[in-house]
Amino acid sequence: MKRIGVFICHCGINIAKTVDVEALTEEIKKYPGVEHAENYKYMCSDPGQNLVIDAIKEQKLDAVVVAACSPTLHENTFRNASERGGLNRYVCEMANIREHCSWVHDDKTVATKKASLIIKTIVEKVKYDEPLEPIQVNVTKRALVIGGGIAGIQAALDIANAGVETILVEKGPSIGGRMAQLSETFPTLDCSQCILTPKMVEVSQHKKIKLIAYSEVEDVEGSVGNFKVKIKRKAAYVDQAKCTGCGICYEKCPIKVDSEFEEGLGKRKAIYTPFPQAVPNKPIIDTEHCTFFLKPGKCKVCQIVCPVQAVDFEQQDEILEEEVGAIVVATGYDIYEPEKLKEYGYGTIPDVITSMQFERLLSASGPTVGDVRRVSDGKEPKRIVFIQCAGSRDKENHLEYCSKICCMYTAKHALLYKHRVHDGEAIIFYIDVRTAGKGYEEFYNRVTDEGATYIRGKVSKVYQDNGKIIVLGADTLSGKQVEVEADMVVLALGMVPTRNSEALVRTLKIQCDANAFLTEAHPKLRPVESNTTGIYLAGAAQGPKDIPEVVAQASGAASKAIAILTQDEITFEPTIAGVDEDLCSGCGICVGVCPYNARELDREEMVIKVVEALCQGCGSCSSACPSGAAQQRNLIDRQIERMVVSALEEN
Amino acid sequence: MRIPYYPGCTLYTKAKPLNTSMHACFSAIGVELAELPHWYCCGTTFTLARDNRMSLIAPLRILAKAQQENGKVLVPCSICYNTLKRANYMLNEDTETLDIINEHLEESYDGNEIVLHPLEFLRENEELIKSKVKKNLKDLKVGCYYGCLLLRPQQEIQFDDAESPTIFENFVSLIGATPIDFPLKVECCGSYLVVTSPDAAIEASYKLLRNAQGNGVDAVVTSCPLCFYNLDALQEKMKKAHPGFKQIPIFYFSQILAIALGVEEKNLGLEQNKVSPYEILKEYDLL
Amino acid sequence: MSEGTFEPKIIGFFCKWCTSAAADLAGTSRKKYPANLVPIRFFCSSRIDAQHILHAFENGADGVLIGGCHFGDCHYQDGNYKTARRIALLHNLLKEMGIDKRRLQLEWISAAEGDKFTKVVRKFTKQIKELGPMKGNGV
Amino acid sequence: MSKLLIDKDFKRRIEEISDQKLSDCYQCGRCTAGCPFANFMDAPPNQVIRFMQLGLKDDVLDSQGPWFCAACLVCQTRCPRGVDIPRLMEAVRVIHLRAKEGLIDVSEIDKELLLDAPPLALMSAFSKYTY
Repeated sequence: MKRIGVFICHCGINIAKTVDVEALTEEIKKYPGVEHAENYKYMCSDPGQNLVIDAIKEQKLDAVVVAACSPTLHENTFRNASERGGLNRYVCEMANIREHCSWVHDDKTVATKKASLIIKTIVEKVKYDEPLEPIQVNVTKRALVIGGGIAGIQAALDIANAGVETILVEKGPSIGGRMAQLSETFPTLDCSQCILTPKMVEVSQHKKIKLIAYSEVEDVEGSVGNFKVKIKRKAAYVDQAKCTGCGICYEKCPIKVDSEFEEGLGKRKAIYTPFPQAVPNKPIIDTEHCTFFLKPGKCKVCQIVCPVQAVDFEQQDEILEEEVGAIVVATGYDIYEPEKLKEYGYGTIPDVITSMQFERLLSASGPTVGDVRRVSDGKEPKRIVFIQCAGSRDKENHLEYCSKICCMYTAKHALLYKHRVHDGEAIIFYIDVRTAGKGYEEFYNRVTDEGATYIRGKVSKVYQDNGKIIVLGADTLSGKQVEVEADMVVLALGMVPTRNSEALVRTLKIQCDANAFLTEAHPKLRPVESNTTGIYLAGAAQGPKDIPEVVAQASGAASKAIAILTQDEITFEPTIAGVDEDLCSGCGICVGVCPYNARELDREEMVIKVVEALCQGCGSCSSACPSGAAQQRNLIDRQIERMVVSALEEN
Repeated sequence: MRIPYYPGCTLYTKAKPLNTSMHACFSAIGVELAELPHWYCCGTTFTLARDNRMSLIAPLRILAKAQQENGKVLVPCSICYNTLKRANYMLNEDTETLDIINEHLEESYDGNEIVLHPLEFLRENEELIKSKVKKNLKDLKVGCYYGCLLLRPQQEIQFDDAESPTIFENFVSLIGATPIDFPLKVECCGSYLVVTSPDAAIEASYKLLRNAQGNGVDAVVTSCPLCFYNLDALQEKMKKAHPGFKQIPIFYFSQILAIALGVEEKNLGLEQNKVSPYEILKEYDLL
Repeated sequence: MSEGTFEPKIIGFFCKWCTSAAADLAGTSRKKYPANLVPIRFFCSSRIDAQHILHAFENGADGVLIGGCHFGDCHYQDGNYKTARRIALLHNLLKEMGIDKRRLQLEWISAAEGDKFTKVVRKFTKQIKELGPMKGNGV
Repeated sequence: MSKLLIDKDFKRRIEEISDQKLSDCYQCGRCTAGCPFANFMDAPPNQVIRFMQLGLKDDVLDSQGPWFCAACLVCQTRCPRGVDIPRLMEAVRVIHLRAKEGLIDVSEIDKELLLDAPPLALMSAFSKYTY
């Protein structure tokens, strides 16, 4: 039987005014298990704490209950004091007789009785409290960043700059992501590539960053501090070590195909780098179009012209294994499929294009060197209609959510178009113009000042009639239907998470929402953390956002990773849920209940294994477990039962 | 093969050509159209008010009648098709209403009837049709006009994609003609506004015919007697309002199918088409 | 015990993040409410097992109040959904056992809702008083 | 300036007859944009719905929009919020017709048309204009 000491605080008169502290002390002294009880005016003061410390030593106490205020205020204070007295901090508990009692009741008899019940429940709790040690995990001081867009680049640079070795895995042949495709960025109109490419170069030259491009994460095992990662490096058919990036291969390659980077508006070769500033600047072979692979053994021009014999048709996919302590997921976004908006004619009307295609038309490095030209005939469009919310805010047919950036990029499109074509007319159909961001409303004002026409109404249909593009719209403010003849139509499409990223989400055992955006651990307080400790989120993979937000979030995710990766070991609260392997039948119910993937079924032994570093101690599993094998430490079923009984005691 | 057939009122009056050509085509492909005994009006339009169950009675009774026959009923008129199909959908969704109406009727309906448009039937029997085609229509450039009622509401009608349907074009290709897409093929012709606001119907029909012509069609094919009326009979008035307008022949889908199947001219009902179809048919050597 | 002086015994199972914090706030704001309820603090309302609630009734509780975070606010993502389902099931079970289901109540009270906490406790206490003691009403 | 008085009973009636939720509409105007007959209407579809949302009974009942609605369902197909606008338009017609207002006068129909038009045109028109 434990020797329990109870220390009752007057809190000046805050408690003592409505609770008869003396009588309470006398009563608690008589309660089974209580060896020592005393009261003091201010228990949290130094002399008060010393009372606890001295009593622990003198009375040889095994556990301590401090009846005072809310544990949120002073639990740490008294646990520290208990430690100084030589006790384990987890056998010290607080009974809240102030907020939950003296402050909310007037009648002294009633309040005193309730205070005694509250104290008794906590006395029952500490009877079963066990000394616990914080959980400690050794940390592999390396990070993995998945995705080489601006989010991944920023996160990798931040972590590496903190001195932590970082592996950056990019699916495509080059890092840079979507930002590399953009023309200029709102609201400052910085050239996107001009601000991005230096960062790309920094990544490639950073001593602490290992860039693995044209590769995908295949498997992840382990938990925070110690992840084991398998990365598939796809065969590029070019020996990356030998290749100097001279570019003769793709100059000479005879096969031309639509360039993904140019959104189909330009061409690339079958052996290619996606764009001239690619990092790494080493080409890959697209086997779907390369003659050698379509007609085995034919062509080989690239191999013949390569001055360093880097082209290797025999190259195979390769699996790399890495160990890391934390992971940042920055898998980015795609734009919504324009083909799904059949009423807007994308795919059948050549001059109906996507917002991303328009970015390429505006880009100085794009297929038209920055001139706005029609896809159909190369002429300069004199009137462009921009359709906002193309597929967004449409719960019935398309995306329910607002993609947040389209209002601003459309404003930018209109402005850049007006800069390129001075007599051009920019007509923007919108539902609402959302310009929440620093300098954004000002930017929008500038766009309207420079003559863009905003029409408040959602376009119903775009069609061709006798060679003209007709846009059927409405102006809800004047209550009129409007029909606009346009030379070109730009669909402001929303953001969706990068397609086919669900497999990675499953591999990482993190969660995503109904729209496949990654789910953060808490929408307000833990926005850059996943539900799995040690895996952090950055960029548009978590939800639509613009570049500054992406960069901020990436730095946030990086700092979370750094906080773990700069320690030798990390510690966690030990009040987690364990497994009594003798009781566990391996039914696996708790596995599904756990929000943190902290519980795994060992199929060989048919018992649950707990990944202690992942458990957050909610106790869901304890209440779901049919056999009582899953018990939350220091809040086991027996404790709760005893607390309930004592709370109901008559006195 | 024998299939229950619901012609509806219009096919016995103003849209006789649709009825005669339907019978001619189906007998040419060896399918007997078994007209439902003692059928009555479908109610003409599906009621949009949700606090009224009365207008569901007529469609339900027709569905019940069809059910006694075979479980499928062929309905060529777009309005009847739409009314029966939506009523059927609603009765299946809202079984409470179905039960209430059933309680008050002699016949009873269990909700399992399948309402079929001839184009759906033809889609299901492509090989059969192909084997019976006698005349090659291949150079005839046909605009397929769907109108509203075959397509919308998509969830309830499930005929084809409401924005870019292709079933009609596939049918036209099947019988050897050249389908020409035109974007206004799914827009409204003016429907029954022709009665109360004729100008609205004239304008709407004019707009979509002009769109079809702009895409180079020789003729427009449709399935709905009301669309047919608006597109065909209003052309004189379109010309008055838009002097540059050039008239264009309109066909029922069953009429061009009949031509392809080599049906005798007297069974095509062409003489009732307001805009003469003969010139174009002669031009393509189809008569 | 005569009806007029019946003082029910009520157990409050509260999650630490929301309802318990709301009770703290009620205290800080000196909101008065009846003293019949003794609170027991959990990390999450999803830790509360049906057997704990039944155990409370067996041992003389006249009422049990469960408090958790509002939907979407759970500190552990979705623990409160689990609680909601569990209590709904338990309500059916109580009926079978002949226990008035009004004796078990689930409330979402956020850390900012000290006022709501007070009102809920007042109302629940009154309700249990009206229902009378469990003893004699059959368990 | 007139005071805004939201006629909640009227709103409820419209919602009951149509089985639609007026608050679902976020006034994007797409119904008006694609309506083949909006240019014949004194208040286009989105405005009629706006009147309904504000419970402006007189404005709703006075508007000619619902009488030009041919129930072609283009608006319903494209509405991003899933509002079945033709049902709302029908609700307005129904309210009039149940009060025996706006009934069709056969003598005013063009004689030639009366003889010529398919019966379903007349029946549809009648079923919309009679009750």
